[in-house]
Amino acid sequence: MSTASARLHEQFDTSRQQLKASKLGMWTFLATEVLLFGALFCVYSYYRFAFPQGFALGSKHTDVVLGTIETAVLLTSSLTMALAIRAIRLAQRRAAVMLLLITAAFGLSFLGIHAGEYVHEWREHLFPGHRFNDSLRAVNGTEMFFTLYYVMTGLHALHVTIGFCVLLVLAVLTWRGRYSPTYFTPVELGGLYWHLVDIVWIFLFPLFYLVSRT
Amino acid sequence: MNDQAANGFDFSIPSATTLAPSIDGLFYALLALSLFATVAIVAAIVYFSVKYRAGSSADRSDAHGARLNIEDIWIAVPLLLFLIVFVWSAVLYARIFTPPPNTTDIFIVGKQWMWKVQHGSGRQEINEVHVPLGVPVRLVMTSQDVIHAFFVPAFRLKQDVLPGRYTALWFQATKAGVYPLECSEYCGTDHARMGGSVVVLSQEDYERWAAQTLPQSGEKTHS
Amino acid sequence: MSNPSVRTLRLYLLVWLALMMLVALTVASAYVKLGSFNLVASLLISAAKTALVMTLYMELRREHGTVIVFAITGFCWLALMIAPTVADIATR
Amino acid sequence: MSSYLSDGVTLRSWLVTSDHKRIAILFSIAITAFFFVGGLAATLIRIELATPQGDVVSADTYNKLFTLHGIVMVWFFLIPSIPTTLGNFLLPIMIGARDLAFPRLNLASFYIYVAGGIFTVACVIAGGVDTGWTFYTPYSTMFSNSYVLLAAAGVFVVGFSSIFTGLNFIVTVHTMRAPGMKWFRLPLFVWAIYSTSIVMVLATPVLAMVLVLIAIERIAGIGFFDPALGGDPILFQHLFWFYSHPAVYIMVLPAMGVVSEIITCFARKKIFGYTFMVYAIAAIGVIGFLVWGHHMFVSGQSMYSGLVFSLLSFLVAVPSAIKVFNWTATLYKGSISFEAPMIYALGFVGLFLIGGLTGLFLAAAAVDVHLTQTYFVVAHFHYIMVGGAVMAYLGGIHYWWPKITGRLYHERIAQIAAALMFFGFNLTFFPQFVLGYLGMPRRYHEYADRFQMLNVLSSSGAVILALAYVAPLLYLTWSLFRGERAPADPWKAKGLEWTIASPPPTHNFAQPPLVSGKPYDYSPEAQ
Repeated sequence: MSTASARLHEQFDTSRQQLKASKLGMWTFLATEVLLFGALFCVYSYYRFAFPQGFALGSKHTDVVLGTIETAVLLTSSLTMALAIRAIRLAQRRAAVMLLLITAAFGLSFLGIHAGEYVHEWREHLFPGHRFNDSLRAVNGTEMFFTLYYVMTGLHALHVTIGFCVLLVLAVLTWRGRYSPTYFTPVELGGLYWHLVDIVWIFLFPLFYLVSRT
Repeated sequence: MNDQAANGFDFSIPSATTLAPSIDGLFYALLALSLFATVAIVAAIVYFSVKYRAGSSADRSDAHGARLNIEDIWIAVPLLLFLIVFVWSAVLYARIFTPPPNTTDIFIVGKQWMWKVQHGSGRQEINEVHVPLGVPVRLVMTSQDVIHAFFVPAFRLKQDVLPGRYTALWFQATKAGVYPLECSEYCGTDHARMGGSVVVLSQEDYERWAAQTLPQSGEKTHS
Repeated sequence: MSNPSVRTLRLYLLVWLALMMLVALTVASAYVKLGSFNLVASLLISAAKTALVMTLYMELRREHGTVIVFAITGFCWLALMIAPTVADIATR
Repeated sequence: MSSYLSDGVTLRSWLVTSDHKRIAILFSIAITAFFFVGGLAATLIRIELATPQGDVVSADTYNKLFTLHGIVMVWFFLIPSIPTTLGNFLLPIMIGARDLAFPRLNLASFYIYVAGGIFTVACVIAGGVDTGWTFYTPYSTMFSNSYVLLAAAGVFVVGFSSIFTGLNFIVTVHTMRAPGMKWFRLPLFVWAIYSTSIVMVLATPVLAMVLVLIAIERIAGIGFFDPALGGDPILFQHLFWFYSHPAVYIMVLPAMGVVSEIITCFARKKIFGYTFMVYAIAAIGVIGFLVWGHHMFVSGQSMYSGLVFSLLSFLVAVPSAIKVFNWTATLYKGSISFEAPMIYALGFVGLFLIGGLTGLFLAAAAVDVHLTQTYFVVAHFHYIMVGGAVMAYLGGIHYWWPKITGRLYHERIAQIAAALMFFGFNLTFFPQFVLGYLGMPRRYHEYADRFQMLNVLSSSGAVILALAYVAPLLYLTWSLFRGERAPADPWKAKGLEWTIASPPPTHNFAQPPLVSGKPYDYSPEAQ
């Protein structure tokens, strides 16, 4: 692996300072992502408090098997992402590229499963609006549950898609030897972003699929 | 409408409910606190500006003697004053929001750009609310479309009127008369034209008025 | 060639295993009638998963103190937003 | 002697610059343009309100005017004003750095601001939006038939410019301070911009999401705040004000930083209680997030929430009080001179004091029941935003003008303009306090006859204020070309920015400066 080193931007004095700046910048950005999703979690909390039965009933109509598989897939993709960064640290370029592609594949399969769920839910008239199934609409808050379900998982899926593209780009650049054990900041930042997208799903899964299954 | 001098310098509005004087009391207390603080600070600034202007021969020895205990004083004093004002306001706020048990209820529906009023006796009116004097009245309000706000400056009270739920506003009128009613939450094109008036009648006049079930707009009904 | 700062493969797999077990636990907990404790349990499990991912996969433990504060601030502000909002509807 | 202004004169060198100083100037031009757009809307509003009847513009046009005034002034002038102009220019220099941590992100932030501006201008051309800058539902989602989506898109986009600028400043202050520049040796301006950046970064994402929810509800016809679906319009207000109250601290905190710099320089004295001032800035930033409910005392929010928010609102007033006391104490035993920046700074202290004290009336929930949604609130926030933030912005522009442009402005004219602005401002907004107590509601196109006298006073004040705002545009532009050349330190001020040339070289410092002491080590010469 070529000992590629970062081009030290002129406003920095040392590359250690530049790395610290990128890390701090990324974590600040992740804080804004947490609060972006946070506004939706706040809406969720507000209406779950207002309509406990509606949310419980709505949750029973989500597919818990697919949800669990998706969670396992995303958590495993976090594993492979972390291993990819470890591989780069050990200068194992080929392994790193493989692991990045596996992580991207996991992301893609998550999106696939999720699309499947949406199609299934469309057929079951679980989309809010005039097509929403009337027996569920009778229970206050169920339609609100599904409105939230699509907006929150939709926004999350959008972030998974962005992450997927980022991973592909990183895989190609790693394949070209752009990174080395001494310089792999973009991969690290991509990893941080991917882990955060995973953390958002860690909270989405129980709040939508497991409100109550009894 | 017993309007005061149309646009003279009359800076007072009637105080026509039991709570109005208390709210005014807190208002004028805050006004006094603010006037005192403003005069004190501005006087200090002017005094320092004149005495220590560049080139003046004032004594500037030990200019940086930081007496930090004064810093603690002007943290503690405002904090204490604010807490006192908070408690005073909190008690009043609780009274504003807690109707007494036996109120005369009047139902009000806010709609884009008018107020529809329905009295217990069945009497209805538009943009005018007749209320009895001296007894607690509770307005139970909702909106047919957007958020409005039922605001009577003379009562020092307002309450947003929301679609999809009821909000209440209670008061006990202390002075008969006609007081302007305004919508104070922006609700669209004619938000400014959504006013009306609250007419406070004595108890007997109100009962006699409410008993007549003539529709307010006067066209003959078939009954 | 082992770089001291690099964690052993074993550790990564252990973390992954723990995460899988926590997934199983959270799903299982949903099938037990715990009333309002269901929500608390699922949030605690999710918090545990998040802590695992952040400290080890995102290597927060080895980061400078400032970065840890930045990482936690987002979640604290989220709580600062949700608590009063839900408190409003709860006490209405 | 080459400076950042003379290094590259092509348009391209300006439009794709990554020099924080040039980006600051690009921002200042865009912001000044938007200030006059908002100002024009304000002028039309004041003309309309000179008479009780709605006879100059129709009700619909009036509603679109005050909405445009609100949106443009809040998001396109006040929030970016000091951080993106003075902040961008001075922050790196004040901490001894060559540039911000992410120069390209800084340029991206400018172009995102321009993109947001284009959306907003498109909204005006298409026909305007009439929901008020607060976008309250269900009017904005279900009932308004104006261009709400375009306006929401403009604000959504410009929000990201705010987030990226904030992120850039936070990382810069953390990682790029010169040797010896410890945290408690930072000038208060840097502290103010740092605290503002944290508020920008943590609050703006919630605004972005709320605007998305409005767009979804308006397009899909179903959503979170629609009562028919069990939705609650009050939830929208919670989310909106969770951003919008911290936003008012985004507007005033940088102004506090500027005033601290100006007062210490022209009183030739160290700031009084530096540490308390820093803690006050931090406290305002943090507690500012806990008080949003005081906008909703009569909105249908629960009484207990109202009481808690009222208490917290009183607590957030304490740090502001500390700052006013400390500015006043800084004057003690100083050698005070009254150039234009000092007039603006002292004007700020006076007007911010009145703005803050009237804030107490609104924090007291019982009095707020009467005063909210009336002109008392309009006067309160204009005292803080126009009397405070705009005065401090202009003070800062005058104070650092020699450093930024290498030119001196005409002192006498600037002093007169500042005094005229102070007088015009008070004449415009003080009558509105009385109007508010008398019960004149906000956003009224027509009002009762008894309010006319005070409205005429206010409208006449607005004419003076408009003139006073045009004056700096003229004499500062004139000074750009014909002003005297400025020395490196015309005010004999302390601070790293005064140790380098005016205008500064592109890379600010030949080698990173060594900082040894605390800021503002002025000593009043006992003449």
